[in-house]
Amino acid sequence: MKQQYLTVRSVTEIQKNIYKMKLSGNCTEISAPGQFINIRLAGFYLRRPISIASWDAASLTIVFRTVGAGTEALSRVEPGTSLDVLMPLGNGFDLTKGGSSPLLIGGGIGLPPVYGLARAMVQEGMTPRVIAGFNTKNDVILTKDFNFLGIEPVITTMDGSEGLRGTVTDAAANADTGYVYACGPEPMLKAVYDICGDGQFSFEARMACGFGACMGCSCKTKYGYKRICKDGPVLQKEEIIW
Amino acid sequence: MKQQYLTVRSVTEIQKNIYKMKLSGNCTEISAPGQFINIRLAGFYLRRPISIASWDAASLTIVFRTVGAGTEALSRVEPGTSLDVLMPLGNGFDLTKGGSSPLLIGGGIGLPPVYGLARAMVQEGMTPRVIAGFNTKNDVILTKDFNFLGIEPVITTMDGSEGLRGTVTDAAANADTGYVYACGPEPMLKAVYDICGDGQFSFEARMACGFGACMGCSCKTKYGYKRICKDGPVLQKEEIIW
Amino acid sequence: MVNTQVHLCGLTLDNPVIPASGTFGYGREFAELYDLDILGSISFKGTTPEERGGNPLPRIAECPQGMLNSVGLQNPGLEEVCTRELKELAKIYHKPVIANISGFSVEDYVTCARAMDREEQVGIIEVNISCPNVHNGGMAFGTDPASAAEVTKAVRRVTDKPVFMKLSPNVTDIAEIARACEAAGADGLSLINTLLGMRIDIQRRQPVLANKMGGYSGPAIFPVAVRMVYQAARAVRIPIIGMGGISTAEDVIEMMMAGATAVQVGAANLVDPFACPNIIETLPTLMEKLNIRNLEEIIGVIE
Amino acid sequence: MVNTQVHLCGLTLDNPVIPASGTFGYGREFAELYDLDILGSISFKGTTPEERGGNPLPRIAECPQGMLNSVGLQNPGLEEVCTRELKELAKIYHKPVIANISGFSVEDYVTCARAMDREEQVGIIEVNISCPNVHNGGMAFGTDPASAAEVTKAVRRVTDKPVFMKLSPNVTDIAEIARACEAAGADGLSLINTLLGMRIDIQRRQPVLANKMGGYSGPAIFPVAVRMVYQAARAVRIPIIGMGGISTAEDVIEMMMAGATAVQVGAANLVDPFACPNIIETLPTLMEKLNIRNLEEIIGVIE
Ligand SMILES: Cc1cc2nc3c(=O)[nH]c(=O)nc-3n(C[C@H](O)[C@H](O)[C@H](O)COP(=O)(O)OP(=O)(O)OC[C@H]3O[C@@H](n4cnc5c(N)ncnc54)[C@H](O)[C@@H]3O)c2cc1C
Ligand SMILES: Cc1cc2nc3c(=O)[nH]c(=O)nc-3n(C[C@H](O)[C@H](O)[C@H](O)COP(=O)(O)OP(=O)(O)OC[C@H]3O[C@@H](n4cnc5c(N)ncnc54)[C@H](O)[C@@H]3O)c2cc1C
Ligand SMILES: Cc1cc2nc3c(=O)[nH]c(=O)nc-3n(C[C@H](O)[C@H](O)[C@H](O)COP(=O)(O)O)c2cc1C
Ligand SMILES: Cc1cc2nc3c(=O)[nH]c(=O)nc-3n(C[C@H](O)[C@H](O)[C@H](O)COP(=O)(O)O)c2cc1C
Ligand code: FES
Ligand code: FES
Repeated sequence: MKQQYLTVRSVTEIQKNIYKMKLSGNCTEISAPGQFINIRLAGFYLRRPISIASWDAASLTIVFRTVGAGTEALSRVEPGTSLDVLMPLGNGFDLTKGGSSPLLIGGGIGLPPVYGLARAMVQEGMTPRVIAGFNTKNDVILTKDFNFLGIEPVITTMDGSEGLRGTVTDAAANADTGYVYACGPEPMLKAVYDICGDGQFSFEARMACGFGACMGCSCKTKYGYKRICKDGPVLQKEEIIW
Repeated sequence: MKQQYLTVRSVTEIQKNIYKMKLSGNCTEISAPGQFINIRLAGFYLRRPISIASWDAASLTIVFRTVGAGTEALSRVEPGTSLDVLMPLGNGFDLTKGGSSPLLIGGGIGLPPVYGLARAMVQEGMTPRVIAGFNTKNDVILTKDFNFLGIEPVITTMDGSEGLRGTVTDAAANADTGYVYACGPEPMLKAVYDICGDGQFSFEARMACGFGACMGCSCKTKYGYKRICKDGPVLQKEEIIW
Repeated sequence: MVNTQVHLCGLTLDNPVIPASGTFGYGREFAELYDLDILGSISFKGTTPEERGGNPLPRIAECPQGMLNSVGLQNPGLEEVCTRELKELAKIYHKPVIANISGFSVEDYVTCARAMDREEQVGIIEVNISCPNVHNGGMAFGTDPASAAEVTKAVRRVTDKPVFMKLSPNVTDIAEIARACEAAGADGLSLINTLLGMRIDIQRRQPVLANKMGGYSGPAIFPVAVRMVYQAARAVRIPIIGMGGISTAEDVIEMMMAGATAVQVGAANLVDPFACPNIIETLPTLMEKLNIRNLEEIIGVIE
Repeated sequence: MVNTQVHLCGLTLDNPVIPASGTFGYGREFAELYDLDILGSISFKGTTPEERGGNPLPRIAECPQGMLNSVGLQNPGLEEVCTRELKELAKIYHKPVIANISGFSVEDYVTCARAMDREEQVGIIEVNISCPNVHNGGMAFGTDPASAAEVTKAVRRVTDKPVFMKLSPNVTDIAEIARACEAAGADGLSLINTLLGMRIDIQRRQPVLANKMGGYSGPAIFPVAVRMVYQAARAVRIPIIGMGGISTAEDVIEMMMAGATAVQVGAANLVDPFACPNIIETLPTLMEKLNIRNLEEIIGVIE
């Protein structure tokens, strides 16, 4: 983990209240999809944790939804601005455990790290399958990005306004759910947990430090207490206690 | 008094740690030299009070010294920035009381409102005399501005590095001190008070509101309590209690 | 259409937003800026029996997201307040006001309460017990349940108007003080007053305030205020006017959810004279966003 | 050349800057970023006799210029701390450390103090008395002079190391608690712990923290901390470690002028992991600017 400055290159509203931000700077320490960065914003005491959606050696992309004053402010940052970030944080996904064609499930704003995971897998020659769940068609994001990787995500919406109607687990009913990678709201994670054989789950928690110092995000697992920020955000199915 | 936005047009360092800032916006409410504005700065809870050095209907100039984090931040504000200000504040000087050729005395960063006063007097056809006192030649400011008004200020420095050596009251010893307008550090004001017949004195105080609501700046005068921000900053000699 | 009305001991306020005592004078400076009648009420500057000049300058120190003041209850004294200030206030504000009274002995409070009882426009008497009791070693009335109760009882006896005891946050157990005031007959509570704080000018090696210590107010104290309002609300059945660091409509909602029936806005008026009108204007939109129809329905919803 | 050394009960610290308990773990995360040996000392995470999982999530809430935490003293328990954590700490830090201990009964404190007394690297035992006393209705030890004194005496009896009592700011009279600890044999005081606060999620109509209330730390509490350190320093003769909202070298100077011999930096480490090294690096320049030759000369200069 380092404290460093990233320069904002672009900010695009890709859906109502959802923004894609490209940042440049040294990204060579990022070691796995699912890791995140913790961003300092003027006027806010705590940093804001946001997942890395994709990256290369000199840049990274984040995708975030404006839910409060911090993400609002982030969406209004001008290109050219330097952002103080701590990165990379967290363990990220382990690509090696799910075979060559694992199932990836993302829900809502949990999709960006799933995209990063799919991208890394494709780079490794794997052929991930993707289910992407949303509330309604106005929430659907990153479809083209997946297509660009050669992946046709199965899209589900709760109201059926795009793709299949229903939840991601509805969509997974006929799929091979032997090993699943999942990121999304906690009820979704729980539902996926219940139907899959094995897998990895990315969690969120309110954080102070984001790098393991304060125990602000610590939760109980079958293998002892784990800090979501440092020992997670990705937990293995076998260790999770709901 | 209004809350309004002024646009920063330029910021120039006119002496080490002393800045002249030009701002544009509606300045039609300013009614007297010696009034001030109260500036909101991002990251600071209280506004910063700064005297109006000169003004016209659509712009004004302030001159300030960087003494702490607030004035530091002000000196780094980029041209084009909008500043949230309360203005105009305070009573300002009364030009009508000192005859046609009164003595104006300014000390250090107290000189800018004295310049504004001189300018207003010249506009009224008066011929003010000016004594400007500083610690050393590297503090001397606004000489050219006075010259531009047709005034040759008598400059004094404590170390004699420019103009006369000594205090403003040393310089005033042979002058007509029947009526004096003064602005500067409190010890200077007191010294001027002691040698002059009558006059007006501009004071400073730590302020919260700057517009008379909190009693944060209230001091005792011979005519009852006065708020430096609203009933001042200019007090008449006769009412001052040291 | 949402309803921002709240009820406070028989008074109906159009909205819960009240400028806090000491940060609004007698409204004059603000009346030049906006129509005061939009306000739920006004708590005017603390009155003492005699005129007070207050503490020496400097009286103001800046803090992170807040300020210290050591104004020291400067006010023109009871008579002048009643004969002049309240007459002027009646011209610019046309609803019941809150008379904030202070004192350094029980008699001081009684004197002020008696006079305020006769003032028609006064709807509530708010008794600031953060003041030092000169008959009790200078310990503030509000830091001792027995003293707080004594003042409450004495004031309660001399007025028919609702009596709100304004509590000091500088205590170990706010619930205990709240209960003592309720038991002694208070009709409501106002809290919090300022937190005791201090700043030092490291260049001059002296406290910034001539008085050394002062009262801390502004957004920085908001989490403490929310906690204390919550604790007090759960300890008593009388209504609470919540304050401490409120500067947005969101803060108003949060304070009411913690248990406040109405709120006061203090320091925010000083750095942004339009703080109250802005809050009042934003409140309905925010209520719609949060699915609140009647503002009163959220009072104390937090268990 | 300026001298940043300070002396604390026989220990000489190279500088007064100490990461505060609970905000630095056992130093591991920070050792990846900088050489810990630049630090004056380290106060490690509060230890209880048994392992504690802490409170349910969420445990963190944001505040204006600060944060609430309700971590709830999560720690691996005394045995694991001594057999593992302190061994690891010794590898990355080579000066005396401060053992912060907590408990819910006097015996808990005694158990921890006994064990820490045997740890060679422990230079000071810091006794966190902000914890609820389960044998006294859950009232925090630190809010009652008699309980504070009782813990002090009990701990004092079982160790030869300097004992610093870490005081809670949630009290009416900090000087009274400070005096009680001194009289009971404390070698020094640490203050302040966090201010009790609360935030509400107005969308969900629930407290942000699962535990409802939490401890407020960060710059927002600095003026309260300065005030309390000042009051405590004037009430006792034993040295004080001052903390609460410190994040710059200026804050260190201000806290020392108020009466602190050394300082701790808490929340600042969390939002800026380089907070301590930055302060330590800036301190000499600032001292020169302020004409301070020996840092110790400013301790408590404010009258
Ligand atoms: C590891 C991790 C990765 C994340 N990745 C993304 C992402 O890629 N895209 C995205 O849109 N969001 C992501 N989030 C959630 C994001 O951090 C929050 O939406 C954001 O912090 C909200 O800040 P705010 O100021 O807008 O909201 P506010 O509610 O005003 O924030 C108040 C406080 O609560 C915290 N908070 C609020 N919601 C959350 C949350 N869901 N999780 C953690 N802290 C929260 C904030 O950080 C802040 O401290 C991630 C969270 C975590 C923990
Ligand atoms: C009516 C009036 C007119 C002024 N006009 C000018 C001017 O034209 N040019 C100029 O350079 N300065 C002027 N000052 C002083 C100026 O306000 C302060 O230098 C400035 O507020 C310092 O802010 P800071 O953040 O840099 O310093 P800090 O010391 O960090 O400020 C901390 C707090 O103290 C207050 N403060 C510090 N010094 C003073 C002071 N001397 N007077 C009032 N408050 C102070 C600040 O406003 C702030 O609230 C004037 C002050 C007043 C009251
Ligand atoms: C300058 C100033 C003067 C105050 N004077 C009084 C007063 O006379 N009586 C009183 O009860 N409270 C007084 N207070 C306290 C406020 O009414 C309020 O309780 C406190 O400031 C907390 O609210 P805030 O954070 O919104 O300012 C004063 C506060 C300030 C800042
Ligand atoms: C996340 C967190 C955990 C803490 N844990 C402890 C602890 O275990 N023991 C203790 O005495 N104080 C603990 N504290 C209090 C700090 O040591 C310190 O007293 C307080 O935070 C004030 O300082 P600050 O404002 O610099 O953070 C904790 C504080 C935080 C923020
Ligand atoms: S947020 Fe501090 S340990 Fe995870
Ligand atoms: S600063 Fe508020 S009355 Fe003058």
